Amino acid sequence: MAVDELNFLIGGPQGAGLETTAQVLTFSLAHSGYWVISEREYHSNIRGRHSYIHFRVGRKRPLALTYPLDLLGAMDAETIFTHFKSLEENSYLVYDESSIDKTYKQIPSMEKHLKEILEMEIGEKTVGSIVEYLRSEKGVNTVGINFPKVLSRLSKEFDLSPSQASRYVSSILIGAVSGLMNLKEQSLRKALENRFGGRKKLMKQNLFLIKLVSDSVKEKHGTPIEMNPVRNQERELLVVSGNEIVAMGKLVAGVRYESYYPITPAADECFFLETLDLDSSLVVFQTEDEISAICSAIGAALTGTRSSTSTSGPGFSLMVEALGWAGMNEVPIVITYYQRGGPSTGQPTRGSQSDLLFSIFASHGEFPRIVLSSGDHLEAFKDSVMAFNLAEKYQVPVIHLLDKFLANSIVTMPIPELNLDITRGLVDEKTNAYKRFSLSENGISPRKFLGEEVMWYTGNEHDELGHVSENPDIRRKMYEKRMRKLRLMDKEISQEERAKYYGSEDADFLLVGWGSVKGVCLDAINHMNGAYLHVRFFSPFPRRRVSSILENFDSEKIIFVEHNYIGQLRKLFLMHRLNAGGSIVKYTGRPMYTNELIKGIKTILEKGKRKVVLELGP
Amino acid sequence: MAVDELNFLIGGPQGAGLETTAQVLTFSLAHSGYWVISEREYHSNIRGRHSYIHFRVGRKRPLALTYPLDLLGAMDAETIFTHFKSLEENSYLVYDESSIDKTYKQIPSMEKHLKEILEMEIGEKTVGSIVEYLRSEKGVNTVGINFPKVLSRLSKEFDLSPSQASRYVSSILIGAVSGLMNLKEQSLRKALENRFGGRKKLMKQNLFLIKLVSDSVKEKHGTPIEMNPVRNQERELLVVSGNEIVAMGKLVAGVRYESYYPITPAADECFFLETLDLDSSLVVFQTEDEISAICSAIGAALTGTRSSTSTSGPGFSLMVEALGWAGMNEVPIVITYYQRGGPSTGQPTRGSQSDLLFSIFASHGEFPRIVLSSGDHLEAFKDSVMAFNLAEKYQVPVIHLLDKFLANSIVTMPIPELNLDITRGLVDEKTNAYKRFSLSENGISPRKFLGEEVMWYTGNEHDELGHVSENPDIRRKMYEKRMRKLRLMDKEISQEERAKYYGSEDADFLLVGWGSVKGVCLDAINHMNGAYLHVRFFSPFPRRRVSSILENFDSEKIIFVEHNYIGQLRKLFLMHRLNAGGSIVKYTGRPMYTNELIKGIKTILEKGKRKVVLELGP
Amino acid sequence: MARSKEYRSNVWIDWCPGCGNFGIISALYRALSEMGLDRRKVVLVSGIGCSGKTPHYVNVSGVHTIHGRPIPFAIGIKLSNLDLKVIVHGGDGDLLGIGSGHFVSLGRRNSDITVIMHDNGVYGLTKGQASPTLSKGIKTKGLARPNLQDPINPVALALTSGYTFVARGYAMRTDHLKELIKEAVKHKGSSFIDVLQPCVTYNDVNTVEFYDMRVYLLNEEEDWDPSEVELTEAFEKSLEWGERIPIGVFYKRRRKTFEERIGEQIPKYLEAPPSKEKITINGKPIIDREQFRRIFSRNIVRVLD
Amino acid sequence: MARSKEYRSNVWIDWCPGCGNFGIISALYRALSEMGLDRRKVVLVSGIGCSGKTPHYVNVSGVHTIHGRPIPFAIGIKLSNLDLKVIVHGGDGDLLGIGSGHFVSLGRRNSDITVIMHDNGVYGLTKGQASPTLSKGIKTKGLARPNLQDPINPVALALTSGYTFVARGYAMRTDHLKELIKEAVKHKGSSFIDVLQPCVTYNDVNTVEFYDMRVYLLNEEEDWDPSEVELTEAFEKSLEWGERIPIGVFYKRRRKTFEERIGEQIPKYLEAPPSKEKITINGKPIIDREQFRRIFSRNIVRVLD
Ligand SMILES: Cc1ncc(C[n+]2csc(CCOP(=O)(O)OP(=O)(O)O)c2C)c(N)n1
Ligand SMILES: Cc1ncc(C[n+]2csc(CCOP(=O)(O)OP(=O)(O)O)c2C)c(N)n1
Ligand code: SF4
Ligand code: SF4
Ligand SMILES: [Mg+2]
Ligand SMILES: [Mg+2]
Repeated sequence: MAVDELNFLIGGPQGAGLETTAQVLTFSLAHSGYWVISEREYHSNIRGRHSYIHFRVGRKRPLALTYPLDLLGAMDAETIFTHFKSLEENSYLVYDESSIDKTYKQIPSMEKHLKEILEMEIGEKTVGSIVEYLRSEKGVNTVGINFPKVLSRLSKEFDLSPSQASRYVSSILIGAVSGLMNLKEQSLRKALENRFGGRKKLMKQNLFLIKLVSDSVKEKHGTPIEMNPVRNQERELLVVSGNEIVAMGKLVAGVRYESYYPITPAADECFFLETLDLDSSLVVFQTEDEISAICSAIGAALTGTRSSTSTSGPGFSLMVEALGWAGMNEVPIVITYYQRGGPSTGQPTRGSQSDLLFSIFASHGEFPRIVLSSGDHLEAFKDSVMAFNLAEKYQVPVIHLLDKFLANSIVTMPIPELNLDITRGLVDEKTNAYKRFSLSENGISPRKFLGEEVMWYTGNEHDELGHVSENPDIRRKMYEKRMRKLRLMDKEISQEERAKYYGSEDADFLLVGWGSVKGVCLDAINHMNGAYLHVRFFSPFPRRRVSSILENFDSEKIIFVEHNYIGQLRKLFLMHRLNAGGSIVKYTGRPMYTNELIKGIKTILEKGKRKVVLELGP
Repeated sequence: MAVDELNFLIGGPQGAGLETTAQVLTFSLAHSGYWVISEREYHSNIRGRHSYIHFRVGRKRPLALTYPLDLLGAMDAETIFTHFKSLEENSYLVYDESSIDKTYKQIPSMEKHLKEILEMEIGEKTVGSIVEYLRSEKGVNTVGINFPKVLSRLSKEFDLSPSQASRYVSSILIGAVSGLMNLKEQSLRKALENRFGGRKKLMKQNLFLIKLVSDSVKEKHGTPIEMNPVRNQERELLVVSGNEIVAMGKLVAGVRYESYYPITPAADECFFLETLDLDSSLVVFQTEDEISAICSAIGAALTGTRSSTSTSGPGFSLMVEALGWAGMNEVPIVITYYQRGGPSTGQPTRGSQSDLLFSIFASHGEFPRIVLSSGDHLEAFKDSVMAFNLAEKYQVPVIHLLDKFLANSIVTMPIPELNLDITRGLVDEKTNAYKRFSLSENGISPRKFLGEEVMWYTGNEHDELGHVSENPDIRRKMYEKRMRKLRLMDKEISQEERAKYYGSEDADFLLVGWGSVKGVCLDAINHMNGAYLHVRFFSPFPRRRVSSILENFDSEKIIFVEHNYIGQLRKLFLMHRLNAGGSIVKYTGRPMYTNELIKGIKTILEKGKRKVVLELGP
Repeated sequence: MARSKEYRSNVWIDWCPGCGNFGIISALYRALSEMGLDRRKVVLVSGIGCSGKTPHYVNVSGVHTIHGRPIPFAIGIKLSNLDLKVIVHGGDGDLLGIGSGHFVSLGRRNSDITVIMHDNGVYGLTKGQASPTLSKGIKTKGLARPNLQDPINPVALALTSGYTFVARGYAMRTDHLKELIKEAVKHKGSSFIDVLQPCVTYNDVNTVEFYDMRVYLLNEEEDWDPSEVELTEAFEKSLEWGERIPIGVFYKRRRKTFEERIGEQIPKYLEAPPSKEKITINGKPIIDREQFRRIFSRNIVRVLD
Repeated sequence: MARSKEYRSNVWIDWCPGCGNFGIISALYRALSEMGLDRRKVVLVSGIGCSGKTPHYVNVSGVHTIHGRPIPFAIGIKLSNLDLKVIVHGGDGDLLGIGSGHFVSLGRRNSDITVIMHDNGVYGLTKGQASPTLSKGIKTKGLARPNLQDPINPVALALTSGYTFVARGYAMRTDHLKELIKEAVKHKGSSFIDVLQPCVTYNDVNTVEFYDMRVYLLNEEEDWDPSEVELTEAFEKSLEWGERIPIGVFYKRRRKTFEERIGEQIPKYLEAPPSKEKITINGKPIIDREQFRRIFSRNIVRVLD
C-alpha cells in the first residue's frame, strides 16, 4: 500500500539533532523527486525544551500542513506525551523502547500547563501505557526501537564513548522514517553528503546507524508508508527556508548593505548572507541595536547603495523614529519585517500576523510608504527583488512583511526565474544646481548620491535644496509633493499584482487572507468550492481590484483568515470602505492547518457564525 | 468707540522679550476681568528668528483665534513684512519709526521663501512705504514710535547702557498696546509684579517705560480700542498654558513620578512641575533618552506609584517598544503626548494632529490601551486626572493626546473644580498565593505592588504567576483575558464622556473634530446653524454614541475638521463602519482660524466640495 | 540565615547543561540567603537573553523586561520605593550592546542598584552572535567569520561611567562570586559586577579551561585595596586581559547616591518616596483648593472688583 | 588652498549672537579650505540641537539626522562609500545622552569617521536643560534646581571606547581647533574632538571667562606626545578638570580601521565598496542562473532521474 502523500512529525528536545534529522530527510525526499513542506516549532530556548518539525510530503506540491499525522517520530518521552493525540488509526509511532516507564511527571522540561492538562486527562500513565493505548485502542502501529541499545552498537562499531554516541540520536529517527518509507539509499547518501560535507567519518557513522535502524524496522514492519514513485519535472530542486529565500532574493536584487541586530526569526536571513562566498562586496553588518541598524542602512542608501535591514517586532518598534526620517527624506530602504507573536517579547519563536496595522501607521506624522507581504517562498523571492525596485522608483521606505511561519518553513521548490527587472528609479544627470527635493509634478525628484554632488538632507521640513524651512507655504508644497506619491504608486503598481484571486469565478465563498495563510487557504479551497483573495499590498491598497472581487460575494460568504485577534486585514478593508464578512483567526502562535481551517469555514458557512477561533497544534 | 472683543498680534525676534510682553498684557487683562486666549508661533531657534503671539480678548470667553487683526504690534521690521496683510480698515499698527528705511532684503533672519514671495508682491518696498500703503490705501491707523529714542530716555533716567536698555523693548509694546486699550494702571502693576516678583528695580524701570509710551500714544491716538468694562463672575482667574494645566491636573491626580527627556512642546510641562514648591515627594526625572523615560515610568508604576512621562512624536516613536511591555504586563502608565508637525523632526515648534492612528496602533502585537485627547484647557485638566484613574482601573497604558497648539496657548479660565474622584482600581487584599495575572472573568486581575509580595513580570507570554509560558492554551487564555478589557472599557466608560455633542438638535450640518480644533469648531458653529461632534476617545471608540449622532445628518452635511493630511479621524470612523463625509484639513503647522474655517465650511456646503485645505497664517 | 533553597522558584531552569549561568545563580541564591533578605523586598530586573531568564528561577520578585532596558526599569523601581534591593541581571549584549547608553547613565547617577552582567562573549539566546565583549579576530562557533569589532572593556567602562563599586567575578568560582554579590548589594550606590560566564554552547573560546588558566584573585596576589586605589590605577588594572585575568573588587567608594541627592532637594523624599505617599483622601485629591492656590499662586490673578 | 568662503553655504546662521558654535564653524570652514577637500566628497552628519544645524551652514554635503543618531548614519555612509570624508557634528546631549550607546560602539570599530562634539553643558535647542557633561550641583540659568547627575567625561569615555584619536578643543581658540580638525580628519580611524563650547544663552557657568582662565595647551605646557603616551596616562590626564583644563590631542594611534578589517574579509571591498558596485546588466540582475547555482549550491538538490 504505497501512498501519494504523507503527514508526519518528528519531535525531541531542542539541541538534540532534530534539525539534522529534518534536513537529511528533506534532502533525501527532494533527491527522490518528492515535494516537501515543513515547519519547525520551538521554544525560546537553546537546549532542552520540546521542539518539533511538522512535514507534509507529496508527489504533488503540498500547500500546507495538516493533521492528523501518518507518522510521529519521537526522540523522547515528552514528544509522545505532547503529540500522541495527533495519531489516528493506521498511523505510525516511532519511539524509544527504553523510555516506556517514564511518566510526564518525570520530565522537568515539560511546561506546567501541559502537565496540568495531562494530569486531568491521563493521570499517571507511562509512555508504555500510552503506546499500548495507541496500539490497542486507536489502531496505531507502534514501532519501538531501543535507542540506548542501538547507540551502543554504534559505540562499539566506531569506538565512541556513550556521550559521543548520544549525539547521533538524530540518525535513529532518520533510520526509522526512511525504513518505513523505504527511502532510496542513494538519496540518503546525497543528503548526508550535503549535511556533513567532506566530513567522511561522520558520514560513515551516521549512515551505519541509519541503515542499522532502517533495516531492523523494515524487517519488523515492512515499508508500509513507502510513497508512490514520482517523475519530477524539475532536474534540480531548491531546498530552502523562508529566511534563505529572502536572502537569495535580496542578493539577486543587488543588495550591498544589510545591517541587523540579531533577533528571531530574522537573524537567520542575515547569518545566511554572511556565510555566502561571494564575488561582490556585500556588507552584512551587525550593529549595536536596531536603531543603529536602520540608521546606518539609510546612510548607505544615501550613497546609492541598495540597502536593507531585517528584523521582527521588537526591533521594528525601535526603528520607528528613523523610519520617519527615511519617509521625510524620501530614502529608498527595505525593511524586511518577520512578524512573531506579540506584544512585547511575546512568543519570540512562534508565528503571528499581528503587526499589519502597526506597519502601516508606524512613526509620527504622515508620509508615503509601501507595505507588502508575501504568501509563500516564491512570492518572498520575487517580492524581495520588487521591494528594492519600488523603493527606488518611488523613493519611499518599503516594509516587506513576512512571518515566523514562512521564515521557519523549509520547502522544496524549483530554482526561481532570475530574468527579473532591476529598475533603479529616476536619477539626475545634469550637473549644475542640483536640488534633491525639486518640487516635481508627480512627486518624484530625481536622485543623486552622496559623493556625486553637494546636497542636504534633514528630518525637518525643508525646501528644495534640503535646507530647513518653516515657511507655511513651503511646508504645504513639500508635504503635498510627498503625498502625491500615494496616488502615483496607486496608479502605476498593477492592481493585479497587489491582490491576487485564486479559484473559480462561481465559487461559493471567498476567503480573504494575506501573507503565509496563502497556502492553507489554497489548500482549503481545493477541497471545497471556494475562492481565495490574496492581498499582497496594504499600502498602496488595491482598492479597485479588491472591491470588484468582493462585489461578487454576499457578505456572509466572505471570510477573513488571519493570525491575529482583531482581524487586522479586515479592519483595513473597512477603512477603505469595503465590505467585510466573517473572520477565522488564530493566535496560539501555531500555524493554521488545512483540516481545522476547513472545519472553521464550514462553521461559518453552515452555522452562520461570524468569528471562529482556531487552536489546533501543541 | 469701545469694543467688546479684540484680535491682536505682537511679533518680534525670538528671545527679545515677546513672552514678557504677552504675559504682562495677559495678566493685566485678566486682572481687569477680561477673558484671553493666545497662541505663540515660533521657529525651532533660540534667538533671532521671527516669532509672534496671536491674541483674542473678550468680555465673553473667546473660543479661538481669528483674522483679520484689530492691532498689530511690531517689534521689528520682519514682523511688518510678515504680517501687514492681516491688517484691514480701522485696525492699528504699532511700529518702530526708526526702521522705516529697512527693506526685507536687509533682514537676514527672514526665510528665503517669504523673501521670494515678497519680491514678487512688493518688490523693493521699505517698512516706511508699507506703513504708508497701509495708512493711505487700507485705512489702517499707524502708530509710530521711535524705539531708540524711547529707550534712550530710559537709559538716561536710570543710567543704563544702550545694550542694557535694549532689553526693555518688550515694554514699549506693552506701553503702546495698553495705551490704545487704556488698560488700568493698577492691572499693569499687578501684572508686572507677577512677572518680576520682588525685583523692584526692574518693576520700576519697566513701568516707567510703559507709562512713557502709553501716555504718548494716548496723547496722539486716544484710546480707540478700549474695551467695554466687564463684570467677571470669577473672583480669581487662572492664567495658564496648556502645558501648565496638564501639570496641574497630574499633580491633583497624585502623580509622584514623572520622567522625561526634553522635547518641544512637552518639556515645559515637566519644567513647570520641577519648579513647584511642594510638600510631597514628586520625582521629576530627566533621563538619558525617551526609552529610559518610559521604562523607568513603568518601573515606578510597578511599585504602585502614579507615574507618567511626557513627550512628542520623536520621543513617542522611541517609546513604542516599551509601550508594548506595559500592555503585556497590564501596567497603568500615562503617556502625555503632545503632537507637533511630522514626520521625523518635521516642524518641531508647530502644531499638528497627525499622530492619531499611530497612537492607536503603535507597537507590535495587540493589547488594549486607552487613547484619548483633550480639546481645551479645562478638558486637559480633567483628562489628566481621568487618565490615571482609567489607567489604574483597567491596568492599561493610557495615551493622552494633546498638541502644540494647546500646549502653547495661554488662556484665562476659572480655577477648576478639584472635587474629582481618585480611583485606584482593584487591589488584592489577600496575603497568600498571589497571582499577578489571575485569569479573571472581566480581564482585571487584582494588583499588588513590588515590595508587598513576591511577583513576576515578563514581556513574554506568561502564566498567571507571571512566568514565561509558550503553551498554546495559556497563550490563548491570557491573550483573551487582556483583550476582554476592550469590551469592559467600552461598557463602563460613558459614551457621553467619550464623544460630546454641541449645538442644536436641528443643526444644518455637523462638524466632527478632536483635540484642539474644538474651540474653532465651536466658534464656527456659533456663527452658523451647525453642530459639533467632539470625539474624545479613540480607544475604546464610542461607536454607539457617534453612530446615533451621525444618523441625523446626510453624508454631505458631515465635515471632519483635522490638522493632518489624510483625515485620520475620518479614517478611524470608516474603520468603525461609520459614515464619513467631507474634510477640512490644515497642515501648515499654524492653528485654524475661525474666519477661514467658516469659509471652508461654506465651500463644502455650498459648492459641494469634498475636501478643503486651509492655509491661513504666516 | 534563610536557607538557600527558599530563594529558588519552582520554575525549571532551561539553560544548557553546563552553562556558566548555573554558577551565577547558585552564587545568587547563597548570597540572598546569607543576607537573609526579605523575599518581597528584593527585585531582580533583567533584560532579554539567556541571562534574562534569571528572575523566574529565583523566589524573589522579578521583572523580566525588554532587551537592553533593565537599568531604566530598575531606576524607576528604586526611585519610587527605597525599601527595595534592586538587582539587575543583564547579558553582555543587553547591557553593553543595545543598552550601553543606559549602562553609562547609571554610573552618572550612582543610584543604589546592583548590576550583575552575565559576560559570555556571545548573544546566547539568539544563537551565538558576537557580543560586545568578544575579542576582535575571534571566531566562535556561531559566527560566519571572525569578529570584526574590538571588545568593550566592561570594568573600564564602569569605572569611566562613575560606578562606585566595580568588580569582576567568575561564574565557576561561586564562593568568591557570592561574596562579591553580597558586597555589591550592600554597597550604597551603583555597583557593577562583570561576571565571566562560560557559554558552553556557543563560546568555544572563552571556556572554563580558558578562564581557569587565567583567572586570579586581585586581593590575594596583590596588595589591592579597592577603597584606596586611585581611579586611574583601577583603570590600568582593568586593562589586564590575556595571560592573566584579575577578578575581585577593582574600585570602591562611598559617594552620595542618587536617592540621597534627591533627598536633599525634596525634603520628604527619603522618608516617603513616591510609592509610599498618600495621594487621596476619601477618594478625592489630596490637594484642595487652598493648596492649589498656594502651589500655583503665580498663575492666579485676583480679578479687580 | 580653496578659499574658506567657498565652504560657506547661503543659509543664515541662526545661532545666538556670541554662541561658541561660531568659533567651531569658522574653524571648520578654515580646516576644510586648508585641506582643499572636494566639496562633494565631504559629508557632515549631525544630530538635532543647535549643533545639529551645522551642516546647513556649510557648503559640502550635509545629513541632518535625528537626535542621537548621527554616528549610525555616518557609519552607513562611510561603509558604503570609502571616498567620502565623513564628519559628525553632535551636541553633548546628542552624543553622550541619547546617543551614548552609538558613541561607545564607534570606538569599538575604529571606522574612519571624525566626531566633533559641541560640548556646551546644556541642551541648547530645548532651552537649557542639563546635558550629560554638566557638572553635578551646578544650576545654570535654564534649570529649576541644581543638576543631580555626575558629568560624563567625554575624553575618558572616548579613550575607554577605543577611539584612536582623542582630543579636546575650545571654540574660542579657532586656530588651535582648526588644526585639531585637520589632524582628526586626516587621521585614519575613529577620531573624536570634545569641543568646549560656551552657550551664551543657557550656560552661565561654563562661560568664555570660565574657560579662558582654565584652558591650557597640552603640548605647550608639557612634554606630551599623544602617539607615545599610554592609554592609562591619557586617561589620567583626561581627569584633569578644575583649575586647569587641558586642550589638545590626548591620544593617537594608528590601528586598522573597520573598513580595512572588512577589506580583509571581503577581497573586493576596498576597491569597489557597496556604492560603487554594479548590480545590474541591462536592467537584469548581475547574478545569472549559473552563479546562483554556485553561490547556493548547498541548497540545491539534483533530482534523481
Ligand atoms: C529589541 C530587541 N532586539 C533583539 C532581540 C533579540 N534578542 C534576544 S536575546 C538577545 C541577545 C542576548 O544576548 P545577551 O544580552 O548577551 O544575553 P545572553 O543570551 O548571552 O545571556 C537578542 C539580541 C530582542 N529580544 N529585542
Ligand atoms: C528623540 C528626540 N528626543 C528629543 C528631542 C528634542 N531635542 C531637540 S534638540 C535636543 C537637545 C539638544 O542638546 P544637545 O544635543 O546638547 O545640542 P545643543 O542644542 O546643545 O547643541 C533635544 C533633546 C528630539 N529632537 N528627538
Ligand atoms: S546558550 Fe550559552 S549562555 Fe545560553 S544557556 Fe546555553 S550555554 Fe548558557
Ligand atoms: S542656545 Fe546656546 S548653543 Fe544654542 S545657539 Fe544659543 S548660545 Fe548657541
Ligand atoms: Mg551574552
Ligand atoms: Mg549641548
